Amino acid sequence: MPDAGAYIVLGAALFAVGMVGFLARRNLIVMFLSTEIMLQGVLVNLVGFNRMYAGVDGQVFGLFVLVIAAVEAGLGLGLVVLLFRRKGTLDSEVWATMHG
Amino acid sequence: MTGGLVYLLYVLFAVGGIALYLAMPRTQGAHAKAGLVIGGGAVAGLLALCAQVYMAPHGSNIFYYIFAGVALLAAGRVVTHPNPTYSAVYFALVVLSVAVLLVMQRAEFLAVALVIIYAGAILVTYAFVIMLAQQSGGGSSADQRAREPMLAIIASFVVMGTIAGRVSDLRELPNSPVEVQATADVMDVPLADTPVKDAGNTLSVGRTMFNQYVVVVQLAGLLLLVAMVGAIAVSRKRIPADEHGPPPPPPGEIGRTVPPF
Amino acid sequence: MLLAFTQLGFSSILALVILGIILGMVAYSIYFERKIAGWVQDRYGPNRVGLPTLVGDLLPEKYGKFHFWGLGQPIADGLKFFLKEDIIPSHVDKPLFLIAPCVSLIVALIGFVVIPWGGQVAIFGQVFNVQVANPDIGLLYILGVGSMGVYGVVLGGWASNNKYSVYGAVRATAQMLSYEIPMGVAIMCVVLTCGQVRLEEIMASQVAGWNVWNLFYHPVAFIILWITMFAETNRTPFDLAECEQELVGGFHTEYSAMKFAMFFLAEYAHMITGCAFLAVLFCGGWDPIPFVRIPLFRPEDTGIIAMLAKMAVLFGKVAFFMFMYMWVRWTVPRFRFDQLMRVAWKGLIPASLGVLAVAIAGLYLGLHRTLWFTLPGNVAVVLVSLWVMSRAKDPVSGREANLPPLTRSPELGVQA
Amino acid sequence: MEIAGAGTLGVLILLLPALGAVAAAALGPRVLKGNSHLPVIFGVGGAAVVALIMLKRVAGVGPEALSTPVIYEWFSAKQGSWFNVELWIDPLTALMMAMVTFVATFVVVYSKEYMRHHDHPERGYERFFAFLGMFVCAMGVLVLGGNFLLLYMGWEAVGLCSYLLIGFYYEKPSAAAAAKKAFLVNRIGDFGFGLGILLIYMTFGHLDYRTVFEAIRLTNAHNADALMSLLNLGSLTEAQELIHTIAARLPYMALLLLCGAIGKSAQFPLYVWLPDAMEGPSPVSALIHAATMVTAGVYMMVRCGLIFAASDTVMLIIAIIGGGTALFAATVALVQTDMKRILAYSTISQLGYMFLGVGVFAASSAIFHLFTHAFFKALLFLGAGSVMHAMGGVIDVRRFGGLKRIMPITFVTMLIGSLALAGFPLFAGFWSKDEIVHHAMMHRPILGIVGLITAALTAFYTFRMMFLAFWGEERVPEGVHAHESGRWILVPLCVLALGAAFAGYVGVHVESGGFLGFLQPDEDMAHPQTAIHHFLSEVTAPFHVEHGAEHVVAAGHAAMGAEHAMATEHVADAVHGGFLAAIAHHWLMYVSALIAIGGILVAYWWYVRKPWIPQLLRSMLPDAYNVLLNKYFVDEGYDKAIVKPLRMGGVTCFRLDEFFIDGVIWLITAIPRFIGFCARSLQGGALQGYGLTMAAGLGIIVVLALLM
Repeated sequence: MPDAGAYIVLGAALFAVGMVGFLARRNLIVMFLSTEIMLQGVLVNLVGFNRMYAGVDGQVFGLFVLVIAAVEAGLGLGLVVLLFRRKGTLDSEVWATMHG
Repeated sequence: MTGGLVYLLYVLFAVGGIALYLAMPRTQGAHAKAGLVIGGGAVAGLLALCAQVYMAPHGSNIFYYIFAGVALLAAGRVVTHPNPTYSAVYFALVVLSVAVLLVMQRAEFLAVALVIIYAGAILVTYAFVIMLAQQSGGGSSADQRAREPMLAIIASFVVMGTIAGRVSDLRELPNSPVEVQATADVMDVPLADTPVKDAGNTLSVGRTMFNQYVVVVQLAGLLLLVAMVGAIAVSRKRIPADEHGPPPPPPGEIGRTVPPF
Repeated sequence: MLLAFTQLGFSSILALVILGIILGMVAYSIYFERKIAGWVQDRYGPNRVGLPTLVGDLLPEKYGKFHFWGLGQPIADGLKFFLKEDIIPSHVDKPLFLIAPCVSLIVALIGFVVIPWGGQVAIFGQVFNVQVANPDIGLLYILGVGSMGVYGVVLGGWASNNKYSVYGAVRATAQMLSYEIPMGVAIMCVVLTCGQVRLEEIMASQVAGWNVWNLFYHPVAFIILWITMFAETNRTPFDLAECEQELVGGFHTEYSAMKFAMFFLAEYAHMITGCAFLAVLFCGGWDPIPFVRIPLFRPEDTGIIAMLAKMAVLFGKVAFFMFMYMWVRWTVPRFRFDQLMRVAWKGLIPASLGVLAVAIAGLYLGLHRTLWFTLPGNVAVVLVSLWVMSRAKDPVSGREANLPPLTRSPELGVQA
Repeated sequence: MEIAGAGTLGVLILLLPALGAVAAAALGPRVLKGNSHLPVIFGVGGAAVVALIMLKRVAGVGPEALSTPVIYEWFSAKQGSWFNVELWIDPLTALMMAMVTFVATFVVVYSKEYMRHHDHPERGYERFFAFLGMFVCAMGVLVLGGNFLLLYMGWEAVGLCSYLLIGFYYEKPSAAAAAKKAFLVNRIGDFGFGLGILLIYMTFGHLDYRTVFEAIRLTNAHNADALMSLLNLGSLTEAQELIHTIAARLPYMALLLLCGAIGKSAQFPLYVWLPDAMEGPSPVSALIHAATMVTAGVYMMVRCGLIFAASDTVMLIIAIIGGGTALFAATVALVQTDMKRILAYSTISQLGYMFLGVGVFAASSAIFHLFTHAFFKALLFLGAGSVMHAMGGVIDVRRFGGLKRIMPITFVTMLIGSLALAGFPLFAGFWSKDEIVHHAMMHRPILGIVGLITAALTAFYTFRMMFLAFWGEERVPEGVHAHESGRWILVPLCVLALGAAFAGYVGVHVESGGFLGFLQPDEDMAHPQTAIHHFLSEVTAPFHVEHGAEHVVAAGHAAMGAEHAMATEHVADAVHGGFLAAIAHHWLMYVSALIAIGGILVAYWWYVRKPWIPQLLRSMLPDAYNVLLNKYFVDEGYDKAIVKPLRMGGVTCFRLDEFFIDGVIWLITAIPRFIGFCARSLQGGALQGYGLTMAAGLGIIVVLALLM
């Protein structure tokens, strides 16, 4: 049976990849997906930690992470669409100025 | 993780970072293949390290390696693929792999919830990628250029590599009660000879959630409600009525009115 | 050797068997689809392709040319799909174009593993579940797999790089998202009533005691789930993703030959799984008659004969629901897209929430398994829905509002 | 003696208009719109009802009525001593408040129609009513306030309202300029006023009337013991020293306070703002710049009678300023052609009468004149507004004429007002003005004669205006459909006309003997018989008892000794003169009646019968005419003497600031700017840039924390 440590290392790696995506990609939707990858890393991590203790608290936390992800999907995509409507592009660079 | 192995972990993270850097989209063509090869090597090394350090006493499970590898490589593709639609497809792969990994950790309920919720969420993402990408007429130049990939990779991998090396040093921790109890091999889990009374995961997750975390559940519901209202408010199209089509006729005027369906 | 024959082995064999049955059913579903269309439209349907080489040619000449009611048609169709040139248009996104039908078919085919096909069976003193897998979360598994069913459509639509295909994909997405909600809520009623998310336990609860199927506890939920099944499988009247009149072929406009066949297969496989699901959830699964205990069909009957009889009953129900699919297809016209959306958001979701409220109230009062509580509750939900609908006088849609206004002509009365 | 429920009544008077104003301001733009007058009418009308109830209660108690309810403790400047929000309710307050709210009510009612063009509310309709309500509240604070702080607050608040309302048509440059002018000129006076209050605080350590007045009384009585306990002084010596200090400082306090009064009541030399203030809407002119706010100076002097009457020099200064202003403004009014400006100069002139009255120790007559003046001057302004309304905004009497048939009710009411202003016998102004002239004759005969001349001029210019506007052939400006105003305008005119006709009778008492003897003003201020003088006798007591001149002398204030002696004689005359006074009084009454009638007749002769006479006079005396028409070039003089040098200084300072100080500051700010220039690249604005910075920072922290 895989030990919790393996999951933690995997979670960290996923999180790192997601973070790179968020920082380095310009497309708003890819940035968005990258944050979701970070959440996946968190989820893996939580489940990994869950194995170390009695109970299923880690999994419950994981469910709440899912709630956050759902919220993020709803609101985030709404905002992406709004931004896209304003500038006609998904490039995050065009939002570098402070005024709309 | 002890001694030199930690440095091996750091080295693997660094190699993964290099692979990611190579695969990042660039205007003068990315070295995606090279990145994939090196990244595959890094992932394999990482998994081998895990096998060496964590799995050895318990014996290994091939599914962990497969799906962890798939998840990592797919995640790498999500952030490096110049086409956002492919990013979304790869992300689906990440989600499914992670779901399998969760199942292996006896978190079936969480795994299925993950698939259901992300199926919905990613579906929307797909739809938007498709609509917006089609509207903007093919690949945007923004997708061809990564933004300071080197700095981003260094920052992220240093952070996560360090934390992973530090936190995953779990050998000293005692074996948990859950682990002792859950002796069934992962292969047995989906099969029907699990005792019915050990309804297990779903039941215990539900119990914990609605006993211990009931307030948090309420808060999560509230959060979802707020997000729904916010999303509707944000994405509502504000078009003056007189610009697009005639205004709706006032009630009582002649017009076809029928019950809603 | 026999000692090694565990549930795993049994499940593997069962999986292969069921897969075979399903694929066969798919093939002949297409035949029956066309046959039923013929009956509905007062024509013959496929009746030419007999079984010429195997049977037909062996018959004496005096019987004339016997076509076996066209039963060879599916085989001929299949051969045609295999032998046609497999065209990949130059403008498509090749990888995704190839993956899409596979995704579609795979997702459609993996759904059946959690369906309990025939209770339990004892072979050589060992008791097995007649079920490929019995995970903790069987019902949720079906939901999850079902929700992924649209991936193939979306990928195919996008990869085709064709406006019609994209419209089909986008429609499919919106439709899927909308109909997942009433579907989930209707299923929640069953879960609350049975207190289980394992399908086999849900089955067991239906055949226990008075043999009351969930259909009788929650008729409205059953109807809602049934309707959403139509939508989930993109069948008429919900086939907006592929409607020929508007979108040529929708998401599969650019597909041909085997890849098109895979979409086709996937659709029917999905339908079969959905029907089995419906039968298990609401209609007692392998239990032939409600309220009555029949020998051979009791949970404790674990003989191989009993298993086969139970499976036959379940497949009979599946066939009935399949027939319903086809009947509806050739009877009910397609929705317009805004109507489709309104059916989900203003019709099914409120109604399903109402039924869920009834189920919750029953659970709270301890009356969730009593007909005299849940049935009037369902009736009340229907009445309230009807009353609300009769009060609502909205114009049909935003599109309707954009049509030129009706004018009144003194001679002719109201005229468009 | 205490007045029942005084605190409640006072607070109601303050709150009702304020609430109305707030309602008009808050709900006006969105909810009430064309009905914005409603809350203010109800608020001010309610305040008027409450004020009348208060007047009745005060009158029931009698002249000694005095309540000083403390509403709440306001703030503390030093340990144990609080400035309270307190009221001071006595006959003077009650009378003033009743008059203010009564007139204000009818002005607000009048404005309902006046502030509309063709029955559509003007722009800023709700603003106008909100300001009016605010003004009534501010005036209430001024009059009801029980200490100098509240007095000052109300003083400034009415100034603010006046500013806002003069500048009501702020798109018009002249209105904006007039508003600024009014505000600035008032600032000059208020500066002195504020200094006066500070001096009072410095001297007494308190600002509430009760303590201050009591301290002055004790000073006059040389009661060091009581003063010590009153002011919580350390020792008797200190108290005695304080008595000297107070006695020495009282004239300066009076002079400083006088500055404020001059500014607010538009006396020479600070009168210049009032004629320009006619840029505001007519109801504003009627209410603020005729009836109420401008009389605040007079009210304040009477209220602080103990301070003012302590020094005869100050009283002389007041009398000279008053008499001089009265004559001066009357002469200017002779040649003006703008109806509202004529009335404005007339107001200045009448305010001069009031100052004269105060200056000749006839404070209660001054208040009496204030009272009657409020009615007839408000009436005249409202009438002028009605004419202006009908003439489409034209107010120049040369451009219309013969209106008496077109606007009969306006004409009749204005005629009543004019008769009252001119001092025609039996009308309100006659009684009050006559008393002032009488007292001036008694004390300063020269000023009395000035008063008589002014009375003649007043009668003349008032009826010059009336004859030009209402007699002669019917003429209206082109394109104007002249018409009588509506009910909302005419009802207030009629009510005020009643006041203008009969308000004077509160100051006369019925006495047998002699022609007109049965209607006789009080001449004996120490023991008044008539309603108003009896009512005010306690308040104005400092002016006509032996007002402590000897004590002042005894206190060693030698500089004013000679004056005191003289004043004492006059006071003695006034108090004990009996027979002589009576003769003088009757004689004067006939004379002033004749003068008024004579002035009216001359005006009739010149402007109706022989219009060539004024033309001839103008051509014969062009210089005199020009001087009068240009108001003695006072504004120009101010401009040359004050404004230009100030502006020069301002320009110099500005240049200095711009080139020298700004340069230094620029050099100093160059340092952070340079740092910002260097650090600017960190702030690219892109979200990911910040994210990257954060991640890098996190990386450094993690490496430091976990590996080091």
